[in-house]
Amino acid sequence: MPFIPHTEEEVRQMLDAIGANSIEDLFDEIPADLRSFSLDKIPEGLPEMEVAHLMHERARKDSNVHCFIGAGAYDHHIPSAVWEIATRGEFYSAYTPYQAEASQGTLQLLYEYQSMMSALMDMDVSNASLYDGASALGEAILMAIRAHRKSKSKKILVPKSLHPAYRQAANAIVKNQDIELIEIPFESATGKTSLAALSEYAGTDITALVIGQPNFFGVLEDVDGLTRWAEENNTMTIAVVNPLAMSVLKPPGQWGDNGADIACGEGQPLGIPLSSGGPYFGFMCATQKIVRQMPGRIIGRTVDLDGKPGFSLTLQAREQHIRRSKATSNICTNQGLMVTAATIHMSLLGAEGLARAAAGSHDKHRKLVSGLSAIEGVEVKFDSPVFNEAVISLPVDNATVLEALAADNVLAGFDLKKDYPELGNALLVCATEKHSAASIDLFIEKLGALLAS
Amino acid sequence: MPFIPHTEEEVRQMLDAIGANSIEDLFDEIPADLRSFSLDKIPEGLPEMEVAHLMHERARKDSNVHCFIGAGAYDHHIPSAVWEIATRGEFYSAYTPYQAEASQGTLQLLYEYQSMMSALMDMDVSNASLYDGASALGEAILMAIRAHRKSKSKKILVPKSLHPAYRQAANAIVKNQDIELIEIPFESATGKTSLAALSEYAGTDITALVIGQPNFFGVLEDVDGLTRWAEENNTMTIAVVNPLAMSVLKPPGQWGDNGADIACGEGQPLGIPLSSGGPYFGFMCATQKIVRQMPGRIIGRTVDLDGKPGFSLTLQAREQHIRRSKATSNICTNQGLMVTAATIHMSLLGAEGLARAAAGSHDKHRKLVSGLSAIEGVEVKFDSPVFNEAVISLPVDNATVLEALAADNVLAGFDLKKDYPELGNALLVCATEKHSAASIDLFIEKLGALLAS
Amino acid sequence: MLIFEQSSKGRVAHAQSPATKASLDDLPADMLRETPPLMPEVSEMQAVRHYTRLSQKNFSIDTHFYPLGSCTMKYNPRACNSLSMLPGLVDRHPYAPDSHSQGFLSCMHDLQEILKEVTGMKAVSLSPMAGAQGEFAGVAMIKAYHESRGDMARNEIIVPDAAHGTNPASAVMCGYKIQEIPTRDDGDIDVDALKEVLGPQTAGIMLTNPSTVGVFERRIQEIAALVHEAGGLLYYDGANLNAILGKVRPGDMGFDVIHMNLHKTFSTPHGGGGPGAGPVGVSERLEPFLPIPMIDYDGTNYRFITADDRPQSIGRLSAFAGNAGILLRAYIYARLLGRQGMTRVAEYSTLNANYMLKKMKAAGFEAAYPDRRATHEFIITLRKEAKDLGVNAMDFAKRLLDYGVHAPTTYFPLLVPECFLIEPTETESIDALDNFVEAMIKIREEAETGADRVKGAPYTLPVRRLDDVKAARELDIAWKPAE
Amino acid sequence: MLIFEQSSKGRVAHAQSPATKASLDDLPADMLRETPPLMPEVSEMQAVRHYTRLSQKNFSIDTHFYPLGSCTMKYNPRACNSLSMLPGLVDRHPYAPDSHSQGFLSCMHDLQEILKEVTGMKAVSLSPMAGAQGEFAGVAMIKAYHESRGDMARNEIIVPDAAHGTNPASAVMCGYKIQEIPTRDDGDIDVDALKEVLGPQTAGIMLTNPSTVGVFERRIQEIAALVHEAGGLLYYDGANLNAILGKVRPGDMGFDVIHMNLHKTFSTPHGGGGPGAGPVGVSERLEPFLPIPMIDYDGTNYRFITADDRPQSIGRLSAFAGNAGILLRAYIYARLLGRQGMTRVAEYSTLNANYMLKKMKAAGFEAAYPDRRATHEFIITLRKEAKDLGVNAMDFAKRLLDYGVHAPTTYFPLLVPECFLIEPTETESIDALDNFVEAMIKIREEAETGADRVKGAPYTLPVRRLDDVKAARELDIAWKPAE
Ligand SMILES: Cc1ncc(COP(=O)(O)O)c(C=O)c1O
Ligand SMILES: Cc1ncc(COP(=O)(O)O)c(C=O)c1O
Repeated sequence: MPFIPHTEEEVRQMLDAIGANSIEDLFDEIPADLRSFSLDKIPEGLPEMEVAHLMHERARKDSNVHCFIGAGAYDHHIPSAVWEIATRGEFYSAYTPYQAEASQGTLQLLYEYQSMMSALMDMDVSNASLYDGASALGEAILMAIRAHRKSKSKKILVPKSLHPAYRQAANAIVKNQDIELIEIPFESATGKTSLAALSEYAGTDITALVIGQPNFFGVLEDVDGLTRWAEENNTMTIAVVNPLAMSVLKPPGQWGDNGADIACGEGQPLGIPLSSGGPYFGFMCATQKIVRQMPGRIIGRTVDLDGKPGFSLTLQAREQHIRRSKATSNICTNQGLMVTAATIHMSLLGAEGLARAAAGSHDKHRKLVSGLSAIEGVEVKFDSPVFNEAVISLPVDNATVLEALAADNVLAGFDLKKDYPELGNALLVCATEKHSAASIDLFIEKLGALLAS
Repeated sequence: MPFIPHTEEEVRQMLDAIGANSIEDLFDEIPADLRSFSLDKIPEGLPEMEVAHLMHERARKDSNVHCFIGAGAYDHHIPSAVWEIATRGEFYSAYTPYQAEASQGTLQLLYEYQSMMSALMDMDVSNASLYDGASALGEAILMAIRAHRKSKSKKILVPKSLHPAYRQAANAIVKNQDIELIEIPFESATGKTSLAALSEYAGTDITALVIGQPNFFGVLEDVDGLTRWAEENNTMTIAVVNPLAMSVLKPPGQWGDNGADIACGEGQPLGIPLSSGGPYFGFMCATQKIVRQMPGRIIGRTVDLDGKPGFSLTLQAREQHIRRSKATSNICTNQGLMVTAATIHMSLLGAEGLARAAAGSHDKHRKLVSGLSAIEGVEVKFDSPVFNEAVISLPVDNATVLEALAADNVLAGFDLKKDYPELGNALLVCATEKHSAASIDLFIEKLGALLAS
Repeated sequence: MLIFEQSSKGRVAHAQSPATKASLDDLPADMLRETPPLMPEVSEMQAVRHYTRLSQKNFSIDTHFYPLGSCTMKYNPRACNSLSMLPGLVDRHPYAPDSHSQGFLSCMHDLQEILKEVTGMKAVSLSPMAGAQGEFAGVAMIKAYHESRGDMARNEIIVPDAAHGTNPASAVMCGYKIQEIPTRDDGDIDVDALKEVLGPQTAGIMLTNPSTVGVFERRIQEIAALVHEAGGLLYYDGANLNAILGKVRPGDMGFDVIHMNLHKTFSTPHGGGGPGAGPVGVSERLEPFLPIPMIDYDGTNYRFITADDRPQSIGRLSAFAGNAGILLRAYIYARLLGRQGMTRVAEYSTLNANYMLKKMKAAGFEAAYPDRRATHEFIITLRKEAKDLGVNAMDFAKRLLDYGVHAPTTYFPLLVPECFLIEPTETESIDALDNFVEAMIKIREEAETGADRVKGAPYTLPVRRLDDVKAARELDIAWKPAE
Repeated sequence: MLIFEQSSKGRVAHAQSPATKASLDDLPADMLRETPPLMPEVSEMQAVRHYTRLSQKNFSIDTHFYPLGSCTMKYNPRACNSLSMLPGLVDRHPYAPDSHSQGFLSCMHDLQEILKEVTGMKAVSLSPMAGAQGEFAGVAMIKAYHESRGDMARNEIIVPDAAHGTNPASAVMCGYKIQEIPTRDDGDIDVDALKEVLGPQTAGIMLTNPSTVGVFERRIQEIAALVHEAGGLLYYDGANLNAILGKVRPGDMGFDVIHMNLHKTFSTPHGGGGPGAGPVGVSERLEPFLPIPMIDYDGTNYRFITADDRPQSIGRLSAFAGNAGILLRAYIYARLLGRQGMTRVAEYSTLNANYMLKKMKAAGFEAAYPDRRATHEFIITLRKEAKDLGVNAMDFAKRLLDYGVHAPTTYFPLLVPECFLIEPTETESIDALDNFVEAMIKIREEAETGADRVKGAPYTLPVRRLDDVKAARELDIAWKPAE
């Protein structure tokens, strides 16, 4: 019996103690007519060795690709130490740190995480994580609505240049609470959120404006202009940023005159493997004055009975286990282990290492894009500074190109046609510091050959 | 500077404290004329990311083979837990447990290891490891010579059916001490050590007889007969065994009338990956009465100042750091981490799991051999019970077959021609419980097709 | 000491980033960061040492018995971790095309099928990222269902007083009002009270069965009939699925929608606070509303089911496909257990809980529901000890830590005073259970000779009891360098 | 509690072996085992929990400052472990054909080349499995060399009194007698004494430089000339290579043969007692005698050099090719460091040692060689403290553990009374060094108020001081069940 330690003799001894004849007896409160069904479609158990066979085989099927897709998930270098430590049993197999005294490892780490994220965003406070970037945006919108007491509209302006999946997920999360997400178009030449379109809403009651940096196209938004617009219109700002990029780009706390109110996003670039899209972690930072509206766990530094410093969950009165239906969010289990990895990752890189990774990544992207755009018929779509990825347009059908290159194990980018048909045959392509020059050349060569043929 | 924490300012501060102008000054006792050389042929340092690229590429070159070579190194299932725990920093990056109080983890584990090995061999005592199986045989021979005070000959009988590399290594290790290794032939029909040939030495002064079980051909030796011969001739016995096999085969402690005197061998089948032949670990067990002649570290259970049980290195007076030129061996660093893994491995499998692994391995081997020997012209070489591997003879040149199959990524076995030309076109083939039926069928099919063509 | 306090200005772990910083000269200066963030500046070894040592300050399943009720802290097989991190899986991009994803997609599809079978539901979506998000998805589906039928008046969700806090919080996020109903002294729901609150405003009811008081709701079929008659739907909070896995199925009890906590029942690690995975399963009528993406199999190829296939879907809850790596771990676990092994999960977790309950009672501790079978967990109340000896449940909990046992869940569910919700799980041996009972007896003995020793606990941990009031009042949640 | 004491008869971790035991009916009954060995019978979780908790009882580089002289306990980069265990490497069979081994072989070949360059030797064999086996190989080559020249009378190896115990032990294993020579008060070898023992019976001398007393042997060139004149060869014990890596090369000093401790200088883990790797490098005249196998590269392919290629080889020292996985780790480390990084190893380990020495002296501790530069390590003698305060080096060592610092090497080399051999390594920060000095000062202060506190140490570890005498007298080295 895998993972069950009981010997037959022990089972007998336990049943005797209980005063039951069989294990089956212990289920005698369950109505008998609920007990007949078959599990035949579930396979027989296998020893670890056989499951390992199976998983190796399946993993092999998805292996050995040259992947140039970014679109919200980025393949950066992760030091070996990160996951060797994060998967230590004491981190890996602990529960949420409710018993503070028995969880100082996790608690101190989370406090350090909060400190690092606050610094990276240049914001006052951080929570200890949300599920992922997209759902964090949903939570940020709900938080803005709670925090912006003067605004009654529940209207949120969301640029169309924001990741489509983020817009969809945020909508799914907030739509049942009569919140309206209003789409703001982007300028077709620059790919930036249109300040002209925004001006339509000037003077009206808007609860918050969402600003992505970089936006889904990799394009750098005019974050100062957008934030100032919000400041002038009594609108809160929600920054959705790539945290690694913030090691080199102006962070949300410095946008406009007073900085963004809330910063959130996807923590994945900070030491989390691609892993088919998850588990990643959503981060959220905010200004001090709205900390009590923040969802999720928060760790505080305090002292013990002897006056020795220690850490514990704090501001729990915001949370569902105390406040139930009046909580700031329903979130309970968050993404602790991912934050553990990210904290170790950030410690190993430091500000300098993060900046070098970001710049190195951007550099590889420039090499890729300059190679691709030198191909006859391939063009860079937007006339704007970008970070780490860019939209290119192809002279022929997107899908055909993607399929042909995939046959050579080159995954050539994210197909924008479905979400942005107005962009024509456009691909979002990305390279990071991890891409070898050979891999980048292969892509350029294959695309060149394909388009020449 | 990878792995060096010093900032420029700290270096200055430290040099000031020392009273030196530069780091270079600290080397001023080295004669100046020794200081000019170039390291230009050593490559520049690379960040971890680039070294990872390089290693992935190299690893890929050696991947994805169907390997049917055993010959002293066996690919058995290793539970994931084994190496996840063995590579925890506290085990991985600790030194030899000289400071017992700060090393109770390693010390207790080693005590448990000694207990498990003693049980597996059914011998009184075990040391805490030697380098590998072959060098352990060398040490066992030296130990026998120290222990067998009455024997003056320094003659050791070594069956030719023992692993050729073991014979070579043992010889390299003992030959400078006027020790003579005498080769005992095997019976050509059975592959077993020839008792007839042995009888030549009856009544002469022989220090020890080496007995392999199974022998290099996978053949089970008549261990009782051989041990009795030694007992009758006042000769010590050194068992060289596959420890996993001992979970199902009669262990050295039960051979003959009184059991073997020393048991040694290669610990690799107990949770150590193939890893190109090392690091593995040599084990050594013995009877209580010759424990003081045993080489290597030994851990003992004792008590602390408060009477609490604890563990420490014991019988250190045998060792080089105390006895210097009079030590039982020069061994210092041994294979601690491998033993750590093996101990966890044995705990996870237990006696029943080890026996199932051994029997399962043997079973896969039987399937392989029955499939191979059904091929026209392929024959099983010896008419003897074997464990886990067997010698087959081919109707055509060995090398050609091996090369042809290798082109299909099937590594078809160990070529015996060089070490045993008398066996003709013979291969030593092996399968373990880890081989899938599909992989075994592939080998059979490819060999069949090749020989039919 | 904090990692920040080990920093030295300019220290860099050089193996971990490119040797130089590449130029960003194509970016306008006013978009760049002027001063670097205040991050730790430590060597690789300092980071490794710091976090290795921090880890040692935790209790965890790999180090301690952890009978935390409602949390199912059972052994997390190490193979689930290592096999889910194989190259090809760990580095698969979420937008890799189906042609290069058949390995991953087949695992996800198989997991959907296994979860369907073992819960008795018609269809499963794996995408919710934890139990609470599963609850949200479930209630959102209930809402979408009513709305799709034009049934707009249903604005209430019924929740028992014993329910987990996420239940009401999730319903509120879907725009519902909460109706609370009481639990009876025997642990079952008060069906009369339920009847009273049922009506045309009822959208549905959220239940767990076994409930959070550790007993099986015996009248579940009657409750299902009543709710369905009133036009409401039944939501099953799967946090306690471990108790009944392979023994009885929520789908057969009459539930319309359920979530599963794979980080409980399917043993994916809890990681010091997640990540989890909260797949949802539904009966036929809710299938169109399931959150995307899901995985389809046409007999040859696996592919993602997207919004195009499911126009009525409540939508997507994550940027990609949920906590994929956690789902892989659950899949590996499911294959290790197989059909038989799943049934044994319920059997042996129930055996362990009933054995412990019996021993606790024999030792003189008071069971909250003395006449009921324990399920996979049970409640004792320490109100007698609190009153007679002046040591409450929290004191017992803290002192248990000194005995090398993680405390059970305390003060939840709220309706039982001074309660311990104890869940041993199936992976603990009889020795661990006996040890716990002995520790409890010893602590009571200590308390009998004076409350102070117990109230001062713990003594052997990295810190003693922490000042939570100070933590909240003098909020220090991000380190700032001393001025 | 021992793992055996957690056993329960019949308990099996079922995921870890085939579901049933296959038949062995083709094997004769009298060759089979009748009763199973007495092994632990535990669940997977019990084993995981037991060994995880045991691990926590260790000091290690990943958790503590570990300034163990002569042992070079520096940071073991985690990448060296994970990259050496990539599929393709970790599962390569030692007898896989060259055609399917080019990845592995190229790493081994490159490592040989790097080690040649950085030591200044003509050729390198990677096969010895630890320092001591490297010594054995080295001395065996010296012997083979003399014998190949018909020079059979040389039967002595000279060893300084400060030498590590393995040196004489290894020479004896090669059939040599040992001639010991003294170390002078300034730490250098007594060259006059050397001259006296040199003669036609001299096979060679074994030295380390810097020596085990932590100073650089200044007259090394003169010594080399003397020994060579006498017809002997020079053996270099590379345990202290960390001190001079990239700064000065044993080959240039005149050594004929050297071993390297990769588990020291090249940072492969010490693993609680190994495995190590002790490659040997030689000058031209010893090249034919190198132990097999080695790796050859013809510009296209890599292959093993075997006995066929090297008829004069001293032979093979292991069944396969030595501790291959450790060699991979060393190779990865070498690539991470590169040329420049190697030189920095010597520079910063020397800087750290000299800084500590200076601070220790300033704090009033007595240096054994006060007028000498420290190399990567240095010796202090606590004879004054032992005499005045009644606390000896061992007492200081044990008390340091309470301060969270692993003790330096004590009582080695034997010639300095009450000695600490302190080796901080290059990977420690100034803070760690300062901490150590402060702890030493505090311990001395404690001792000044009475010896007992220090003599009773350690207090904060899993056990207090152990009874080694009892351990040896009442030998308990294998667990037996209570009758
Ligand atoms: C009964 C119950 N319901 C719901 C949840 C919420 O699940 P999660 O923490 O995964 O969001 C929990 C977990 O704590 C629970 O115990
Ligand atoms: C000076 C010296 N020589 C030789 C050795 C022996 O090396 P190993 O332990 O690798 O056999 C050591 C290691 O302890 C040493 O310090």
